[in-house]
Amino acid sequence: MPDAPATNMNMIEAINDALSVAMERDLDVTVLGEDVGYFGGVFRATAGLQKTYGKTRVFDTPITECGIVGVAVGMAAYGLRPVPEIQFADYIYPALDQLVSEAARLRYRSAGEFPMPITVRSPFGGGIFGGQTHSQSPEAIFTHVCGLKTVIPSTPYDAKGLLLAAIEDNDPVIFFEPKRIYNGPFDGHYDRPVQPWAKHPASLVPSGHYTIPLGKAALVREGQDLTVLAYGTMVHVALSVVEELGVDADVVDLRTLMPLDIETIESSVKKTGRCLVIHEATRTGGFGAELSALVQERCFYYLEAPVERVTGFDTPYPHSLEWAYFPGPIRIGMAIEKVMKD
Amino acid sequence: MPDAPATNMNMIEAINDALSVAMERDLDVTVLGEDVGYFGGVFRATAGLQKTYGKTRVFDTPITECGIVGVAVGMAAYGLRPVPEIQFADYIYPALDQLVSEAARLRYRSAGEFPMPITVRSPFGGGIFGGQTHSQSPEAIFTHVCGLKTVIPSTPYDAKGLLLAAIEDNDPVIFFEPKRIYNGPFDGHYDRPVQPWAKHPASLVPSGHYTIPLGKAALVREGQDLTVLAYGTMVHVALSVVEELGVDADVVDLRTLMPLDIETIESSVKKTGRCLVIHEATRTGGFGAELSALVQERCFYYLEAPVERVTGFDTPYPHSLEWAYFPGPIRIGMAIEKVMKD
Amino acid sequence: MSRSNLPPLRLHVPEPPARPGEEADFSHIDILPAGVTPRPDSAADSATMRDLAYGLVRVLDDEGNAVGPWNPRLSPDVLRRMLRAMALTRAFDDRMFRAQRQGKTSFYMKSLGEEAVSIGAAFALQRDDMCFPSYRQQGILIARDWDLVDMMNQIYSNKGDRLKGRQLPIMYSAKDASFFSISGNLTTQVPQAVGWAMASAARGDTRIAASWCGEGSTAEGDFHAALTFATVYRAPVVLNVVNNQWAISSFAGFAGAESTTFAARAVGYGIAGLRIDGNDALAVYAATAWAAERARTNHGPTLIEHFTYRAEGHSTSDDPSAYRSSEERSKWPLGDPVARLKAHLIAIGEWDEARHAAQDLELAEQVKAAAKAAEKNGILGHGMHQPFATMFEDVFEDMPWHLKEQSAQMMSERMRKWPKPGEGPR
Amino acid sequence: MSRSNLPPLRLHVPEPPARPGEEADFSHIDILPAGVTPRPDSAADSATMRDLAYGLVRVLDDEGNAVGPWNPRLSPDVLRRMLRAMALTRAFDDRMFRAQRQGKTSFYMKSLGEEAVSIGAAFALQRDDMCFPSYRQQGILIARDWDLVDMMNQIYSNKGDRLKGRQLPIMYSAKDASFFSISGNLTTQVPQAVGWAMASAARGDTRIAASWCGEGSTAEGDFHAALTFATVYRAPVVLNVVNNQWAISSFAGFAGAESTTFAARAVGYGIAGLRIDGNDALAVYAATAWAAERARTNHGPTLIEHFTYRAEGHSTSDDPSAYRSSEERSKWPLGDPVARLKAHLIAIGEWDEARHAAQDLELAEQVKAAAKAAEKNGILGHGMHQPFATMFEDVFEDMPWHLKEQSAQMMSERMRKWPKPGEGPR
Ligand SMILES: Cc1ncc(C[n+]2csc(CCOP(=O)(O)OP(=O)(O)O)c2C)c(N)n1
Ligand SMILES: Cc1ncc(C[n+]2csc(CCOP(=O)(O)OP(=O)(O)O)c2C)c(N)n1
Ligand SMILES: [Mg+2]
Ligand SMILES: [Mg+2]
Repeated sequence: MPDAPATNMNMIEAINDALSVAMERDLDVTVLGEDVGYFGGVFRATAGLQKTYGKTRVFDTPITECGIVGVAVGMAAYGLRPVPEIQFADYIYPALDQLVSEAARLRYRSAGEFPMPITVRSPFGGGIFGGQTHSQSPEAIFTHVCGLKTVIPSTPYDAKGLLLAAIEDNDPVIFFEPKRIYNGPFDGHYDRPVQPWAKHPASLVPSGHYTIPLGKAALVREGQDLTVLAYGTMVHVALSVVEELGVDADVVDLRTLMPLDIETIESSVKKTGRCLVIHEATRTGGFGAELSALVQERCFYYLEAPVERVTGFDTPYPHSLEWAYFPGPIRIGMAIEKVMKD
Repeated sequence: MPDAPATNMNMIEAINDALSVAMERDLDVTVLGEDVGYFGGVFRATAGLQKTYGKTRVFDTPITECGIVGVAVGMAAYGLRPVPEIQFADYIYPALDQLVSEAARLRYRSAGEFPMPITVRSPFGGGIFGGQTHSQSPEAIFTHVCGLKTVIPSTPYDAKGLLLAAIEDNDPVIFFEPKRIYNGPFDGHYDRPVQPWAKHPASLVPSGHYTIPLGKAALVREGQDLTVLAYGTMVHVALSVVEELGVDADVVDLRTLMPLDIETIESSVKKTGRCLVIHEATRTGGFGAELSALVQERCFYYLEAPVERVTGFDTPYPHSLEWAYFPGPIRIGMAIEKVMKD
Repeated sequence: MSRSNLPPLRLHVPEPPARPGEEADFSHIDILPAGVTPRPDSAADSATMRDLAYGLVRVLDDEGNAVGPWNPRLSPDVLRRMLRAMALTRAFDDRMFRAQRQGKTSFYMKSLGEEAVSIGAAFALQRDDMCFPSYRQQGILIARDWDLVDMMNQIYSNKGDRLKGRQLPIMYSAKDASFFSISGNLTTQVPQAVGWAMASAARGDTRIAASWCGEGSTAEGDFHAALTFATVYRAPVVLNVVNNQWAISSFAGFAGAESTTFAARAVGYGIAGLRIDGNDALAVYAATAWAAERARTNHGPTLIEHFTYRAEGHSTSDDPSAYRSSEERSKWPLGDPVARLKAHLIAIGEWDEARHAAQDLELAEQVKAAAKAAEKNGILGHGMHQPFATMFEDVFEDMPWHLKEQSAQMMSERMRKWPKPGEGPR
Repeated sequence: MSRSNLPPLRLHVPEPPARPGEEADFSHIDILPAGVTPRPDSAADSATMRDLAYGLVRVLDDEGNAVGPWNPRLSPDVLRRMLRAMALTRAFDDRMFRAQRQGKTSFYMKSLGEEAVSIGAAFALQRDDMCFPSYRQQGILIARDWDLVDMMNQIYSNKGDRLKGRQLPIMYSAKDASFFSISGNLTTQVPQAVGWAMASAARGDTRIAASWCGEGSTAEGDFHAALTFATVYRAPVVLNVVNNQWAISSFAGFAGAESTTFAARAVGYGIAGLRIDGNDALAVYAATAWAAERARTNHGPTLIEHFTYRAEGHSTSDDPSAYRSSEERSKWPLGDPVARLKAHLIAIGEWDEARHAAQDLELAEQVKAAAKAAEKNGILGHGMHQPFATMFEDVFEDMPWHLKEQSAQMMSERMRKWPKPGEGPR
């Protein structure tokens, strides 16, 4: 952590600060999206940026995700470093062709003539009673697409450092922000009072510029008996369950899903011999499948139990049954029991 | 196999026949897509249908995949049973929102008021020097989406029976047709002469109506030492490599990826203790990851070696290096050696 | 052309007439008087009526008279039913908005100021014409006499919710009212309406389709796909664009309103386009009836731009005072749709203030009674939801093994949380 | 309105003028004479020039004279350079088409009959104006004197291919010619061009952008997104729609041509729309110059519909005789662009048949020599490709571990296939 003075921030503030630092340092950084300009975004992540950096660097756009990303690709071809926002990850699908066939492919198909330094920010995940179209976690669609990086922060400190690294990266990055923890970490106990970020050490965010390298996980808790792989909101839920159950576990916050920090994963699982993978996204074909496959491919002879997955169910995110859907402490607890059994 | 008279067909003919049988039996079955009408499709899969069933049941459409699927959703809401074609799977992305947020969700979000009996046909996969935009295998994007079924045939016989089952199914089905084997099975040896379908037993296609149930795999070869899971083109490559190497393997043609025939997979792996998963799609987050995860979750204590994946590489499908990219006999052979080692 | 002589390029960025703290200003909007915009035959070639896209169909003038060629000459009885439906919609919105503020549900969206748009249309369409609404056409359900309790059950996601608590509040689905399941994803319904209309025409049916989306939403690709399919096959469909001047915080200029009208989009595809006073229930009725006749007589689609104003916030999740002048609402030059229809009925001697006040009271009571009935089925987050196991229904027609396993997992989690028999929700 | 009195709905399905075996018929196309369509000031308000979308800008008349307000009055020298570029494009197409037929590559797409569209535009734009082409604007590269051998290396996916053999033939990328990487996915380039133009304007640059797509492709949502962004921000961009009457087997009616023009799409967004004779190089030049001036002086975007005819099959993968009358090409009322420019140069006494014939020979030789040079670098499928390891480059700027592992895997497969040192391609 750099020596700059630090202040307590929630995740939105940290993201806003990262954007401001990036725009301050590099004239090419350009923000665009629905309601991001004058209003500062429906979650306020871009608040104040237009006022500071002007209307030709922070664009309110028409409501077309296809257009937002298509225009960002054109801006990147010009030489800018666009940071489009997709208002909710659930609304990223109309942009998929521009992301998959264009942003992700252009460096390759032009053999380097047109790199695409684009960072697509989007709030994702559930736990806010958003119903099926404000709660989705579509990261596995993007991790399957070669040429895209996928980054998911879990704290204000990480959010700022990772977002700055993503913006400075010369490849397209999907930056999913776990909206459930914008205002405070969430331990999965929806019926207990919400904690604000201020009480969490990782809400201390240095001012100015710093980056957290993409592709590096964080070992947020060390143990001997179990490796828990998680990202975003689920890092906090995992940590709390591990503490509650008193399991001596490594908890790995992946931070970047692509490229993945395979070294951290491998060395942890080889140490513990047991692995639990957690995500909120639907189970089948989720990123947990890839993690499970990789772990058993690379640590098979060290495993003492099957790699377990704890995930959202393979249904849309239901409005009233949100907490029955959410992979909370009970589901994780049952999985830990299972993976620790023999 | 029914008692109806059978003729030798290639896969295109079998698909065409299935469409014709479906349209003949059910006035609601409606075909639409780019160039599918007068011309009969760029691969001729819909040849003759417009002439027989008329211009208001077989539609040439504007070039908008979003519109094609959106209109199909509306037609299904009316009560029709639309069978849209997406000309190449590489061009399905503009339709993704209508597929994911609409077709896949409507039964659920309307609590059954608006079921979506839509079958989206699309040629997929490489091996025809189509370059990166005529070769993709995006099935894993769809298998991750709850509410969609995904079906991939590997023979003319299966193609007809599965397509009829898909059209009769009351849920949306993504029906990916491995275009490399439209005209003949392919053993992966690109430098040997191509075999026509006529010499293959599964090219004998009964006339009239029959279905192959969705969700049921086919054990296309029986053995004791290894389970190979494959679908589409890779079934033929797998079979040929297994024969060449003389491995005593079960080869499972999954046929339907969602819902998956987990029983067949489980009982085979529990018998053999070894498992190889093959697909042409890019590796990371491919459907092979889900298969690998499921197998180790359910058969962990039977496994004698890690589940191996043989896949396309995590790059776009390159034009000139097509055969270096394709998961062909050498790659599969090396994986078999590895999985059989100890 | 020597480039060094050229000035640097500049980017134009749209700017709304007024931001918070500034004086509301609609002087740039040219409001044509009622009665002046001509009414062509509904079978006329679209190429002969491009001007309509730049006109403004208005029937009710400032004195409450119904004037001009678009006057639908409705009976007082129909007028009163329309007024009642509009007032009921407003009363419903009012109560449900407050219910959200009281924590009884997660979300609500009002249609305040836009009631004429959906109710005028619903009266002009046949009840079995299929509607593909966006989230602000609750008025259609109300005009079609849909059960308020059913709507409220959906808003509360309670155990009476036919949609099994799955959808965000106000995302109704009512097949029996020919009202399609509302999507959270903007504008997907527009090509769907076209597809439904194509199917109806292909079958030789007589039912047509209609869709609604906001002016902001017209930017989505689905809108374009819909118009393209509609013009190619001359689908019997009425495509409504509700131009209420605002998306969330973005004014209509960010959807292209600075350069032309939204009705002009129709011109681009060679289909009929009408621009109408969306706060005038009679104009909405007349335009919809015209478009419906055009569709039903196989003369193709119509796009109607309803020029109106979103008098409230976008939803319960936003505060409009953060991005627009709070004066705007009162300065909106086309007035309030309920007040205008009421004034017309009074002007023709078929209504009076006392009856109106009595009706308002009655409707508030009706809504209150419905809310009480709905609350008996539960409010959000208090356990009176549909049974847990319903979560896994309707993903597919038949439940595959993996959903059965997941359902069992969920039930075992429930058992952990509420181990005693009879304890906890089911 | 009693519905039982109504006839059943019918669906209109577009029908091209002629199918195989039928007589070609373009009588429904109203061809305006050269010189009649007016030329407004390039700074004029788009609302004052909607008629242009239904006109037809033509400069060259049937006698080879350049007439009317759009005559760009080019010097004979420029005219000859344009003619040469068009003829060279044709010669290039001819040879590469045959190369595909000879099995030297997998795929080719000609621009026969449409050479004026790209070459007229390329001459009117500055060389550093950024072009976002579709797959049928090879003429731009040729007009910008791009190396033919470089283009052919790409077509052969050989070891000289700068794009490392990754792309299907003709999917060029040439940043140094301000020519964007061509996509296989239709119309994605159109919003990209708008984004590039927005960036240029935001930076106070003087370079503008231009894009091209086919009339069939206008149906894609990206097209709509592009026009919406372009009108909102008045982006300095020229959006070209090449209406060559056919998509693959689908005639322009399936993109909406029966109801209006493609230039009219511009009207829908309130931007300038020109409909021009795409087989008239001077009309293309003039319209592009007008639109470029409009953009460069901050008066916003222009959409140009190039009315032309695709004289060949869609690509080497299709046989047009299966879906259209083979007579069409010869009956196309706007003639052949090379013949027309040639006739003009002859008419003004600056060219003759003998020089033309000599030039054709010379260009054929030039192309032949280039092809020979390119073939030295290899043709598709004969092992003279870029090194295997290049497959894993440029997925990302830096290669992550999983691609390194996969690259090693591929190299070990190569070793299996060609175990002896020096054997096999690298
Ligand atoms: C595809 C998609 N993108 C973004 C959103 C988020 N969103 C919801 S409503 C809205 C504004 C819509 O404005 P408008 O179309 O004018 O409708 P209005 O609310 O004014 O009726 C936005 C951006 C969404 N729901 N779906
Ligand atoms: C998104 C997408 N959908 C479909 C295709 C397949 N396709 C390639 S070219 C073409 C026809 C395009 O016609 P048009 O736009 O008129 O261009 P032209 O070839 O006539 O220049 C189609 C359907 C594609 N490449 N991309
Ligand atoms: Mg609006
Ligand atoms: Mg065309």
